[in-house]
Amino acid sequence: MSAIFDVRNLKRTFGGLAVTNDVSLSMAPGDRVALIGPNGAGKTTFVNLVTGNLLPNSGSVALGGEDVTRLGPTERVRRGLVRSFQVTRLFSEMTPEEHVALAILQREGRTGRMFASHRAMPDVMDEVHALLARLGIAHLARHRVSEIAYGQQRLLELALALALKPRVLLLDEPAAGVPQSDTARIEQAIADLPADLAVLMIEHDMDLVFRFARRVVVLAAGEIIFDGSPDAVTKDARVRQAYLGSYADARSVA
Amino acid sequence: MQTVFSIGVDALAYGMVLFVISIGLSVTMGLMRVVNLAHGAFAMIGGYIASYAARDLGLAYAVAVMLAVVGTILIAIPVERLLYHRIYGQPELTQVLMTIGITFCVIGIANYVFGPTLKTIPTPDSLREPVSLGFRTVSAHRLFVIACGTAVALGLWYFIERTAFGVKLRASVDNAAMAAALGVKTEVVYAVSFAVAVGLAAFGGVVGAELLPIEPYYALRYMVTFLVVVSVGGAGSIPGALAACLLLGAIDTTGRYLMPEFGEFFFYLAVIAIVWIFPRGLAGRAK
Amino acid sequence: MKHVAIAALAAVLMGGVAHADTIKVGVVGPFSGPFALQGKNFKAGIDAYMALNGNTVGDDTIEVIYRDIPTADPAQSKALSQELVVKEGVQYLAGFYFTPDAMAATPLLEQANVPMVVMNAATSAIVTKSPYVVRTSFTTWQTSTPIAKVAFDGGTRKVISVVSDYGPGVDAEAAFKAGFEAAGGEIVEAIRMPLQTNDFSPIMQRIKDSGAEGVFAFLPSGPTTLGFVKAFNENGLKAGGVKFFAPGDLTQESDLPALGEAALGLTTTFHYAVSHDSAENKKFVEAAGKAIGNPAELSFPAVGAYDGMHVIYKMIEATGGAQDAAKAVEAVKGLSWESPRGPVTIDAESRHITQNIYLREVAKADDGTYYNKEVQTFEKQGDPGLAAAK
Amino acid sequence: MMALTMNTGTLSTARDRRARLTRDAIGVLVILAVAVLGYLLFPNNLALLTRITAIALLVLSLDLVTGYCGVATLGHAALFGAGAYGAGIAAAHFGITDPIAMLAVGVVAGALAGLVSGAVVLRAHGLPQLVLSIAIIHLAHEAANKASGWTGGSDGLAGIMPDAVFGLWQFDLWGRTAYVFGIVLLIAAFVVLRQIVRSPFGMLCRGIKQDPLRVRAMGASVHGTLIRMYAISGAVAGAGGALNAISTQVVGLDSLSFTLSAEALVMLVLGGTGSLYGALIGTLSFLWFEDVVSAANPFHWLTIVGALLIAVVLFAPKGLYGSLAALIERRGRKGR
Repeated sequence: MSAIFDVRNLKRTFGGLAVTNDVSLSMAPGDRVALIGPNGAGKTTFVNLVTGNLLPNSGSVALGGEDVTRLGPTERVRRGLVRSFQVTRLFSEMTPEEHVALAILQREGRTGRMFASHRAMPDVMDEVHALLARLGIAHLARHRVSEIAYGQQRLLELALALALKPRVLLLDEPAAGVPQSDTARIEQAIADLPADLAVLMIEHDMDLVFRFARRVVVLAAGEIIFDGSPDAVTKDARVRQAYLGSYADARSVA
Repeated sequence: MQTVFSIGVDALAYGMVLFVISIGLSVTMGLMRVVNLAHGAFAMIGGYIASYAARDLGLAYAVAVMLAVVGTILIAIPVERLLYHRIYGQPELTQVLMTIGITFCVIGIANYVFGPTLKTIPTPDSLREPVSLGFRTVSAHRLFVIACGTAVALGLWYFIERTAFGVKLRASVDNAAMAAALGVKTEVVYAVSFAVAVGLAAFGGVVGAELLPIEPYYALRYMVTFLVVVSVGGAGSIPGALAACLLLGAIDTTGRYLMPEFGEFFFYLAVIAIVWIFPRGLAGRAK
Repeated sequence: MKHVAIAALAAVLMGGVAHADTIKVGVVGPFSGPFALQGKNFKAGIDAYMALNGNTVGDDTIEVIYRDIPTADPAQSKALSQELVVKEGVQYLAGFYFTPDAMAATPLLEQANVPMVVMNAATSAIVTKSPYVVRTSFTTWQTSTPIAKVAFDGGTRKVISVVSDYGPGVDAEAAFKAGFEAAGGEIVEAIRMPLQTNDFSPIMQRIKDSGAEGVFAFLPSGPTTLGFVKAFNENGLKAGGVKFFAPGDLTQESDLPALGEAALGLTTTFHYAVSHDSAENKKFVEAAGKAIGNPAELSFPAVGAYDGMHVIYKMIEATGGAQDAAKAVEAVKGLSWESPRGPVTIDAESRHITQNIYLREVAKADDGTYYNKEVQTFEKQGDPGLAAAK
Repeated sequence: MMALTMNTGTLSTARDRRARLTRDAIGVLVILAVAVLGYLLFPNNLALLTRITAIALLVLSLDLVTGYCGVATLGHAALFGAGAYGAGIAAAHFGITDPIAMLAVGVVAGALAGLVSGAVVLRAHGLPQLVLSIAIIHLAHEAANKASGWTGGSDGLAGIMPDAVFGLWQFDLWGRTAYVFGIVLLIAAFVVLRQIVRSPFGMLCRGIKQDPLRVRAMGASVHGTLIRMYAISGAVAGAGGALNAISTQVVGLDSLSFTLSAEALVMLVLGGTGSLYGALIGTLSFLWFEDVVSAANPFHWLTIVGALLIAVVLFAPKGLYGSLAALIERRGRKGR
């Protein structure tokens, strides 16, 4: 199958220090890839380069065969590259229903409409409720986000990403900060992601990585040092070196 | 050529006056994160005290300046405890509302107590003499203001960057909760910073009074100017404020010399241009 | 409440009731804000007149109602004037410090059957806006024209004009230019500065560079005047022999204590000096000084207001308290009286005040205070501004 | 399962719509009731009430960018002044004296001014943004002062003589026509704005106010959205300016002043940002209070207004309406 997401030789330096160095990564629809790496490996920079919040010094990013290296974040989202945030970024004064409706309307290019409430659009409302129900937070549809629990906010974050109908989804530590009791729900939601979606998960929690990923990519000191199956990763000498060595080498670059 | 030098001297002097008056505001806005529109009101209170001390009581200029600074701080302490205390960390618009309210009250009270006329602060003869610079004469007072500006800039820089208190202040600004956990009494730090800012306002009000004369409407008349130079410089940055004052002073002075008819345009177009290029101010820090 | 309102409305509609018990005068002026001092002078002038002449005319009691407009705001002026006429039922509108405020209210006069007595606003054209406008102050043209003659007669041939860039400033520039060029002098340059100018040093440099022998200046009274005069001294222009000419707004008495020594020797022409030597003025200064509280705050708007009240009293006398704007205005056309500033007449045609304009010099009194010393009189000056506009 | 959700979705849509319409109708009725009450209680003060109406449009317009989009501005009077001068110049120089046409000119001029100032102001955030807006209002003020041939400069633009509305109702001394004209305009603006703030577009704006980065991550353009809101805001402010020009028949430089901008912001914060009712209540209470205290004591009223502002911050930190709404919500929850 052809690559839906194709990063080639991405490089970005800060003051002479290469934080992302010659990184290449390709995904096909339906891929489940986990990106791991010790602290300061350059994961955040990589995400920012991919989403378009940072421009690379060299290299390219392609989505579905189209080169998007020079496009801004919003353009990439419109082409199907969607991310979730490590720390929830939600509109605290708005309800889950409004969040998801906004994402759906944005996907359909209807957010410019000024004279109809989303509640008067049955097609949108149906999709909103279906999506919220799928993630098990339909009962909270009309509560303010500031009033709902963090675990449920993470689910909403996921709903928001799904509402945009992505082709490639970047999940930045989807279960970070969620109490143990709620992680099962989130994991279930991740397991239920559409089969044809290419998912790249950035994660620390190795248990989660092993349950989710069919392929693991290890980033260390700005370079990809491993790209292979979950079984092979723990046995790889360079990976072991990178993780254990990171305690000796305290360079802070991310 | 002589004209260029001459304009240069005027620009420097004007920029320094702006700096001396505005730097206190930079402290409140940048370090304490309070949009203090009442800054001019405190400068004005300082001016009134100095005027009363020097003109009506006949005290020496230096004494009058000291009294103004101390008196203004004394007046400001209860205001800080009762009012400012409530708006630390509040949304900016709430702070605007509160500090405009305070400004209105101060104007009203000044008008009632001192009357609406201009108040001068008699300067000692030594500051009134014109001083010859070779190519032109300039009033000694202008040189005095330039010296004051330099002293304030250095002193404040030392205070914030080199003293133990400065460390506590910067820690409290960056992360109040963390600083408190480390044993910094943030309440005290804020109160002291506020006193410093108010004292600087009063000091600026007094030494700048030759250019910006003291009258009840002072508090609002120059509010915009103060706000503009501080924001252009990047709130909280002493070098930024200094650069902004000198730059805007130079643009303003040159503009008013070359095309006085469009003086206002020069100044504000320059402001837009600077902010356009430096959207966080000249020395702006990332939020 | 509603009945009273309707009655008042009816009264206005029917052209007023003869022998009303109370006749209300609505005064609009800057009583707070940056020009509060000038508004305070309005009140002092009015209070002084009523203290000296009583608060009754015939059987009628006069009541003054004040409304505040801190800075020029024509829309607010019109709203307040309308409110005064319709709600408070005033028979006379008076005050008006700023030209736009006066202009904005003129369209009301005919419909409301109310005369307007302008106590300050100094643009010539106001009196042409409505036949019911009478002015007891001055116009910028009126006070700025004689100084051109003074400058030329004093031997100055090249003058640079420096004015604030707003209506009165432009008027002053035009008046001086007309007078000075007619006499044979030359305006080497005409600069208009923004109203918001804090540092005048660059302007002084311009004056120096222009090679003019004298400078004609006009700025609104208050902090800018102080800055301008100080800069004039500090930049060595005064010492360098550059002559200074201005209408008297610049050296208004309430600014003199602040100007102090810097103003010493400045020559201005104006219609009124607090120091004017006459019995009428002594009486006025005493009463107005008492009314204002601090006599040092007294300046020209007070005399405009004082004479304005005189005109209003005469109008009430003529109409017997009935609301009849046409009759009231007719009655004061050509009216002459001895004002604190000297002999004055309401010109029958323009309804503007004809008065003496004095050349004054700032001098130091024996007690160390500064005052405008009248040194020359230009008698019976009309308003050249109206003629110039035609 | 799917059918069920769809069913409830459609049902709730219909119910929501009714509830919304009812709430809007109540809002309009309240404004109307206050307007009629004002007319009956102060029949001799309609000029003031009309002025309040015009300023209310300015404050509503400010609420759109500040309350709904989080843009800090102290230069919003530029939009109001553009409308006022637009309508005034159309009448005084081009003979367009039909009030509806003048209003249209004002709306267009305001929207254009909104586009221009939006393009500049949105360049920065926070304090620098505030400063850009201050620069804009001062430049606009100076430009109007300079172009005295068109604007009358500091003397004000006079000679605006609007025709009767629809050829039927003349603008009279008591200001009845102007008042009714203003109230109709205000209600129309209110109804339209209620639609807009609730629409997907309005929701997007609220999202931008809370987290622009998140909005970008959803693929929406922050800048483009805000510019559009600025244009709408300009149209509303322009309508207010035009109303002012029509009702007072004069336009002064004050309508392009920093003071008016700052006052509008004070009124908005006083009432409570982010709600159209807050804007209306803020305007009404501030101007009414100012009128009462300045009439009671024209010399020292500023102190009392200052004290009021301080008191509001201390006792109603979310603004008059915002705090009231919060109180009612708390009560409601306790009751439940």
